[in-house]
Amino acid sequence: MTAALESAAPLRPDESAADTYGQRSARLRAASPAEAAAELAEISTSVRRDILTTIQSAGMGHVGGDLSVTDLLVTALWGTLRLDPTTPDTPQRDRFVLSKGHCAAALYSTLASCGFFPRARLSEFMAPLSPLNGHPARLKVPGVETNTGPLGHGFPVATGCALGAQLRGETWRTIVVLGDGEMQEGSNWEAAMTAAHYKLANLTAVVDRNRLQQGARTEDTKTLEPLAEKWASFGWEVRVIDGHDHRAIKEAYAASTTGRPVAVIANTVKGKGVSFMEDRVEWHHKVPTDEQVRLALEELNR
Amino acid sequence: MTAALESAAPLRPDESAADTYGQRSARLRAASPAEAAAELAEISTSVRRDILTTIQSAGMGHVGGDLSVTDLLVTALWGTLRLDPTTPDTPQRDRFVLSKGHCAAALYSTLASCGFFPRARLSEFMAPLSPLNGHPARLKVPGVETNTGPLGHGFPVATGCALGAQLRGETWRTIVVLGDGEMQEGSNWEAAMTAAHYKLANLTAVVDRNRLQQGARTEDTKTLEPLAEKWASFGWEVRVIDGHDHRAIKEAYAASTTGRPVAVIANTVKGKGVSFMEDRVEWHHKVPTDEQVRLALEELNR
Amino acid sequence: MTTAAEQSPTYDCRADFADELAALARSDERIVAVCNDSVGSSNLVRFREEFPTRLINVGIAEQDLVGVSAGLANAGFIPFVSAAAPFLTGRALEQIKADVAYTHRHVILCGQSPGMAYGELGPTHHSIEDLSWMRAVPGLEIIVPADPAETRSALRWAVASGKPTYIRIPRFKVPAVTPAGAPFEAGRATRIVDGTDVTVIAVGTMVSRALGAAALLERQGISARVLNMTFVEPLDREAVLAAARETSGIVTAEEGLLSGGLGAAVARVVTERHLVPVRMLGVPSFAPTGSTSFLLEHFGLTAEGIAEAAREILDRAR
Amino acid sequence: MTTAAEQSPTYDCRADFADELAALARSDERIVAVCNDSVGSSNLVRFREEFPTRLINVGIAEQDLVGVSAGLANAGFIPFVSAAAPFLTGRALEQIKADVAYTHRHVILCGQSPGMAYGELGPTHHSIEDLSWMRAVPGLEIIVPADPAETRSALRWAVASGKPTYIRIPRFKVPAVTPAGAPFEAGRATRIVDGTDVTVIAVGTMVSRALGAAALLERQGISARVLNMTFVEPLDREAVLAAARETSGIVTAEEGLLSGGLGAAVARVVTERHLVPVRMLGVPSFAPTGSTSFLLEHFGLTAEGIAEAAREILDRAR
Ligand SMILES: Cc1ncc(C[n+]2csc(CCOP(=O)(O)OP(=O)(O)O)c2C)c(N)n1
Ligand SMILES: Cc1ncc(C[n+]2csc(CCOP(=O)(O)OP(=O)(O)O)c2C)c(N)n1
Ligand SMILES: [Mg+2]
Ligand SMILES: [Mg+2]
Repeated sequence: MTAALESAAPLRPDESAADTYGQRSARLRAASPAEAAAELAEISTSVRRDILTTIQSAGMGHVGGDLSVTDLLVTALWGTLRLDPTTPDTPQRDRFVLSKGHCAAALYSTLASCGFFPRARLSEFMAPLSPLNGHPARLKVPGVETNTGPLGHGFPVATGCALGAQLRGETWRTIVVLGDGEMQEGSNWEAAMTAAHYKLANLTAVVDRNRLQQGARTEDTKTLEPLAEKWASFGWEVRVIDGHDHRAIKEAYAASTTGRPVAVIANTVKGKGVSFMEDRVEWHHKVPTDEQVRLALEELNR
Repeated sequence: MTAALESAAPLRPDESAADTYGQRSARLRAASPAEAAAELAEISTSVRRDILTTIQSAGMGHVGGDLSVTDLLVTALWGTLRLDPTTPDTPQRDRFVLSKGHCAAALYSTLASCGFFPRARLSEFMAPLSPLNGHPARLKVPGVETNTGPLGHGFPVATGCALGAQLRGETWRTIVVLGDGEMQEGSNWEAAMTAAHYKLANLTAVVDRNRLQQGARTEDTKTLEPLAEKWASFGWEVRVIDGHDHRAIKEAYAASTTGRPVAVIANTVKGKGVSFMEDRVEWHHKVPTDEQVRLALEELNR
Repeated sequence: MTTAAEQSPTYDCRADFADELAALARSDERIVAVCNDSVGSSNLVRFREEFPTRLINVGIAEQDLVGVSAGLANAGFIPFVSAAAPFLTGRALEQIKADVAYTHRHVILCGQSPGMAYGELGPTHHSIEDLSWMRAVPGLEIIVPADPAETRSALRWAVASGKPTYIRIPRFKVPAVTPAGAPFEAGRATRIVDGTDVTVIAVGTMVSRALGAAALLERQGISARVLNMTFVEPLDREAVLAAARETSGIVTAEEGLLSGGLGAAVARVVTERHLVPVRMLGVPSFAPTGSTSFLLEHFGLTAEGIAEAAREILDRAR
Repeated sequence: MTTAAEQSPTYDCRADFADELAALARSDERIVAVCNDSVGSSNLVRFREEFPTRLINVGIAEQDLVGVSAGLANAGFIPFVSAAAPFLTGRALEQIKADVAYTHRHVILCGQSPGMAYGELGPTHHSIEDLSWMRAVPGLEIIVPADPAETRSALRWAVASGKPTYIRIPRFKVPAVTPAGAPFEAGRATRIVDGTDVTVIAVGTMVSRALGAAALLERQGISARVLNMTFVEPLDREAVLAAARETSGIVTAEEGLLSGGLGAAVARVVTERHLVPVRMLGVPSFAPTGSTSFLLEHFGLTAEGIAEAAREILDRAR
């Protein structure tokens, strides 16, 4: 069936924000993890604020997973990968893929912070004909490498990106972030096996290990533990970290030391940063009231 | 789309063969592995002969995997499971599922040996309108629990069978046999995780580890090793055996000792029993000439 | 302009799904529910409370979801597989084909939040393809309930029939449209409004809008017949044929792609049996972002849109 | 009775697939092949010999096959994904929808051994559903080559177009049917035989049989037009419309299910634009065991079967 895709115009970069990002991120990339940590934490806080107001304006969203993944996202996009928001399709760019696409608000807030598009547009999240769809769509949002939303898609695609770089002998790298519940999808284990077989040392897969999925704890739904052993037995170099410690995250994003692809199991807290949301399953996609948003922003300001 | 399924009449049990099977298999089930081994080996040889002539008459088939899986099949159907070919749908039967459905000729030859249908019908393998389709179809062949052929289907279905028995508090058990190449299908890892989560101690998954898949060695195609670690990290009790040693197979088919599902990694030789086929990738689905069948049968007679 | 149907109270049929499923489970121990981390979104909270051991959650694993369900059927259960329609049909298609339809297992596939019910979540979460995909799985019955009563009937029918069945469970709120005492039979459409000029054949969310269209058309002196084609498979070929013979044209309306769903099923009968102009309404391609109501409006899937298509058909026929 | 087309030499187009793919790869470094343990059955042995690093085998993992290919496209490659059609389309459907079509990646999906090419291997290995399933993926071009020349053209077109494309690679032997100098354009059918009484619209293996039918009909004084509808998507609506206007009826013939493939595409044009009787030939349900020739015969997918359907259509039209 041939037909035009969606109708709304794609977003364009915010040149001035991109300029700031270019300089600051270059500095953060070059800095040691210890040096960069505080600044990355600061950016993460402002991204968390945007996530909350973005979801507030939409009246929908997946706030719990957005807040658990924020530090992982910010450290990837601000502190690790080489990206240029003004030329988001340049072949030599590093690739970032959010496999847990339901956390679009976190991705959009981070991309906006980098200048991939104007931050003001975040208020259009999920509005009629908005390019900021409930799940990321690459033809609409610069910085999105592949459309995600159904779980278990981003990882195989990221594997293909990394394999492509390896085939071309190029040095750019790929980071993909998965949900822990998402690891129940068999397609991910197919990709894990492929990446190990092809020794894709240029690929880092990060599991946002918040121990909750949509309806309950992961271990009560379908046991993932021992998760590190699973990855290791699939041929990956495994790094287990605190997924809210920017220094640890930046260290874990460092290149493979074994020639094998790197799996980062990032222990996180769903709803991180907002006390009444933390580690509570109902905040998977519950929408905060205006009062709750006010309280949450207040907590983040502390 | 509503419509009748295929047109040929389903096969019916061979009462007299089933009768012999009933007595002999009861004895073999009750016997110790050491006691039963020689007789199981004998049955396996005659099943291998039938496989060869069945493929010869069809002019098609997957002889390599048929011969590697024969001892696993015979030990399951003759020496382990409680089955009654004359009432193949009785609710209390044990379940056997051949997930690597391309080895239909091995399954059919074994089922015929038990009396699920007359052995003479094997010559109709893949003939026009034959119930003995190239892949097993349950509405046509008694003893087939679920239609397989696409890899990665039988294991999830077998998991459902075992879960069903657990839910009902019934004691019948399920054995499923997988190809090693088949373990590259993500659907299998989904099932492995489900079975472990539900602690399906009544489920045994057997991997026919012949180290070859369709086009090449498994490790050259997509690395499966360390396979035992993979299963263990997915929560299974793992038993690694010689898949042509009937005593070892029967031992490995014994009940779980850990309350967890049991994975049997059966090291086998593709094409086992026919020297010029053994461990050669081209015999995945090459068809022997009449002269080669003659030679093969001669070897098996020794 | 508001129509009668639009003024009626509307219902989220998920409540009826949950209620009827529990009722069925109470009287039939073989019934279990199977879901993919979707206890809430598949409306199984209540089922779990009442039958904690009979709710099986396989986690986020749709291939396994359907395979395990086929195995449960093998073990004598009647599984209601409950998952978001796009993932159930798209991710587990080969399992539906091989393990359920071809193996012929009595598995009842419940596509939750079908069509564009997940409007703002975008095309990956829309299930506009499911009717086309499922129609191309031989041996599968396909039911698209239009209201609470039909949702309940569909569940009951699927248990009684013993057949592999796909049911689209409505989420977008709909008014009651089923006439009291209307039979619920495979291959039998309900003629909700009789009419002689033109026929609207609709399913699911489109049925009440078709009724709205008939009311609009009536004010313009056009007599429209409205058929609720609850069973897309088996299709009520006789009802289509009668519409082709007795009215001047047919409009089909479905919350789904135009390529292979209801419209295609109707067009086949028309072109093979009795020619009459057909106008298909549905979704032409991946939809943009927006609420379900917005998107239905966007694609003209409204009483006005259907009425307009009916007038066009009449113009062509004249 | 044998016809000209049936006496012609026949070709296994897999050789042309392999040859053209190698030729394209020689002049375009972006081209890679991706397969699922199907180097032999996907006819990639030769490609591997010439381009050992450009053949990627992901093992038996179809979801990964398509996902990885979308990633390779992201990295600037043009992947030819080569796998048995039933597994490629059935097992990786959601990846085709989300990663390829919706993400709009230039991935070329090559369905090997389509239709009932794997006759004796049964319904799990038949790909009679693929045209219906793929037509219900928005944004996917669908090509069904009918002979060696079209197989080559399809590959070249898919590279040049930049569009996500599904190609059914023929395996069952077919005679050459493409007239010399016939253009190969998206949305353009080839009128191989002109005719005024009835039109046969065919794809793939059915084209030569349609020509056979035209020859049979000619001897009976019936002038049949034969259209090769190489692109099922985008469909040549004008050619269908011309057939509807200029001849008394249309027979569609495809090696696939009747529910949503070529027949449905044609019926939509006919019912919406210009009414004329249509008779659809194809496969009604899961097929039994047997060779491809046996099965085609079994379902009347022969020159005789098509000719008979054409006569029926003419009887109806009169
Ligand atoms: C294939 C598929 N099945 C089901 C869903 C519905 N779904 C959306 S989010 C979610 C839970 C994800 O849990 P997890 O991966 O742990 O993410 P997080 O906790 O970070 O939100 C589910 C089941 C989906 N998006 N895709
Ligand atoms: C989903 C799917 N993909 C591909 C195939 C084609 N195929 C048939 S057999 C086979 C190789 C299987 O290898 P393995 O599981 O090791 O079996 P064995 O060596 O015992 O024959 C393949 C790829 C298939 N049947 N199903
Ligand atoms: Mg989680
Ligand atoms: Mg093997």
